Amino acid sequence: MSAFWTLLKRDLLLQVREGGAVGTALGFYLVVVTMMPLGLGPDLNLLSRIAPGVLWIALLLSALLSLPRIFEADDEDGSLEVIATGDLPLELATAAKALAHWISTGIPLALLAPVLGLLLNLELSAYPVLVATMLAGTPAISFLGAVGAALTLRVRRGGLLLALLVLPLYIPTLIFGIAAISAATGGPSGFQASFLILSAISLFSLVIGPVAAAAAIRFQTQ
Amino acid sequence: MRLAIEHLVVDRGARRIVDGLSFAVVAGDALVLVGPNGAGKTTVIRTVAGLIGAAGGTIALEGGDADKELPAQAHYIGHLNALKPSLTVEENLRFWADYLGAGAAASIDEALAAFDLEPLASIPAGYLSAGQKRRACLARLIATPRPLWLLDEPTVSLDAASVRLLAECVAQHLAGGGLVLAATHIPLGLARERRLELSAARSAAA
Amino acid sequence: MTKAAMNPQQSLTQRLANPTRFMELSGRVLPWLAAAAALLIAYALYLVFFVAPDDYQQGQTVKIMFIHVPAAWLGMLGYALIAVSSFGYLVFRHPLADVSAKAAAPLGAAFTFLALATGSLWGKPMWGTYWVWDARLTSMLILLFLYFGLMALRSAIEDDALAGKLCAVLGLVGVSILPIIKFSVDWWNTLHQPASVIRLDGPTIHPDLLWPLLYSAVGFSLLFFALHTKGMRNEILRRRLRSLTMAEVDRARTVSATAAAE
Amino acid sequence: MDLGPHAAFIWASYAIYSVVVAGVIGWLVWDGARLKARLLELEAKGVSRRSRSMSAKPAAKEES
Repeated sequence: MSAFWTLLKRDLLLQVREGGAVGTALGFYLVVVTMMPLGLGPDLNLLSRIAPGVLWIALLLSALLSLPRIFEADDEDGSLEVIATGDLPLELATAAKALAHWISTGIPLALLAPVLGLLLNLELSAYPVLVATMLAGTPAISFLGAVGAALTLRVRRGGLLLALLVLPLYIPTLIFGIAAISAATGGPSGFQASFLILSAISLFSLVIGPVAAAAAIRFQTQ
Repeated sequence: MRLAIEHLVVDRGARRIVDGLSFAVVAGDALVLVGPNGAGKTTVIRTVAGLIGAAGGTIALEGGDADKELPAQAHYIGHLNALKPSLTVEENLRFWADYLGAGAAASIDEALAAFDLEPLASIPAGYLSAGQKRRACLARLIATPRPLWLLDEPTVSLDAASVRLLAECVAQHLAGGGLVLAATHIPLGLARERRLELSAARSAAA
Repeated sequence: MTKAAMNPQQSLTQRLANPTRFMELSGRVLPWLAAAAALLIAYALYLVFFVAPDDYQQGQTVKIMFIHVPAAWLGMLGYALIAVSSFGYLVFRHPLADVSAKAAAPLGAAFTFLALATGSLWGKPMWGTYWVWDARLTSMLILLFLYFGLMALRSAIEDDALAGKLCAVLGLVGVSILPIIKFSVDWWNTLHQPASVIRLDGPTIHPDLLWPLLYSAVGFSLLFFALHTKGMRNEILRRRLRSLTMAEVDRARTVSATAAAE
Repeated sequence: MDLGPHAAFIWASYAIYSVVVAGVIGWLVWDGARLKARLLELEAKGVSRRSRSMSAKPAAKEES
């Protein structure tokens, strides 16, 4: 298991050293959310009603931008092949890299969400719920995204294809993520049920994501 | 310890690259695969490293650690250096030692010394020249002890002095009972070195 | 229900292990399959337009149901077929399974599209709008996206063997998430829409409407299998053609090498 | 035949259906004929399946 933490630590260190990727995702998140009032008009009632949806959809798009980087750099410089000759099963190696993506991108995006909520006049009472649901939901984005990143690893200009493959898989996360926040602001559903289902979806992708990503990588290094 | 390869068959897409290849490498022995481009040298090495699935035949490391897969007992040096430009030479080396060694005592200093990398230890790998990068990549061999070395064109972009450093390391590895399977155009100048000729005709005719 | 229908197909594929045998047998079966499909569909259409009564609630528009429901069923069957084929390809490494998965994708996508198109045309007179975010329609739309993803991935990768394996991975990931997507869309739908949505095919269906629907469903299913068989045959021919072309290239190279040696 | 006030929708449904199904059938038949013709062309040139299996076995796709 120490190899798992070694790989996780290295990926996080690389994120810190190389920077850029996280900053770009955060900047993109900010810009997309800003575009919404400009497109829909500054009606604060309307904005506060659609805020959960806008925040989640913009978060998905921002995370999508950073997905190719999960495996791309390691594939280009040959690291991925050496990683494959380690004691650590490739399934755990892909899990470590997806986890690094969640820590370096998912968490910052989730923490930025309440700040952007201010721009959309989201009710103050919803803020803790907003952060909690996003923290519970974003692992699914990283781990399912890792599958898409692995599948399009060797596809030239695979970014658009990656979006096409991965966005439909994000629909359950989107639906329950928004439902959980709406519940907290007096929406029609119970918060607890949505939140638990959201967590279950994340756990499910935690299992299926690394396995499928490892299979896809194995096929491509051959 | 003995690396035994029997009747190895490897397909790449619709083509059969290796057809019924058998050879063995014993402890203290180096086997150098030679042959023209496309003869399958890289394919053989990558197959032994577990990066390519064989269509037939067996690959076994007799007398190795029974608990570990063969690739986990081998160092694979491919065409790419597997270095992160933003990490220093030492950080790169330490990562691979920790990742590949998984608990084994890593000898980073020794590895840096073996390839004359001490002056470069704290410099990010991105600043290095091609030859220096190759040396930093090869230092992985020393940092984590593994019995089988799989070297695919290890001397690429190395100058004569660096090739001698590599030859010394290989000689020392062999003296310690290690095994080396290499593909190279440049002779490593080893005392005990067997050569196996892979020809394009051989795999096509078979 | 889907699974039960799949099993005969799978065992059939296993028995036809050899592509050459598959070509022989499918060549013999295909004309009969196509003829049976044509007859059944023709008979179903006759029943629909000249025999079946109007629905007391939906009037003549119920005639759309007879093609809409089979299309929706075949759209889902197509993905089930891809899932089973993907599993067969990854686990048993059977090349025909990949051929089957590849041939099923455009067919499934076509029928899913037809289900959406006819559903939309049925919805206009019924709901007063071409599109409602009904749970069924939404799920079918997402299914169509999954088909698009599979086809786009396959066409983006040049190496056919690799494309097959990666599509199999995507197919299995898709089928494992599909129930969750379905569940979440249903849940979302009940959350946002009151229960007053008209159910298209409730249990209240008149028996005189049921028989034409059954003929139509069986007829179009046979058509689907005929098209799938034809698609598989084409794919086998395509692969044969490619290996022959490669053999020609190889031979040309050997000839020139011998000439150079002499 | 009187299809009531919504005849246009019924006809449109059946029309789209016919076009798509006919399109799929047509494409499959055309594709099959094209492939068969090219295979025959190659075989006429003397490239047989045996000559191929000597130099390269086609990834177990054809015969396994």
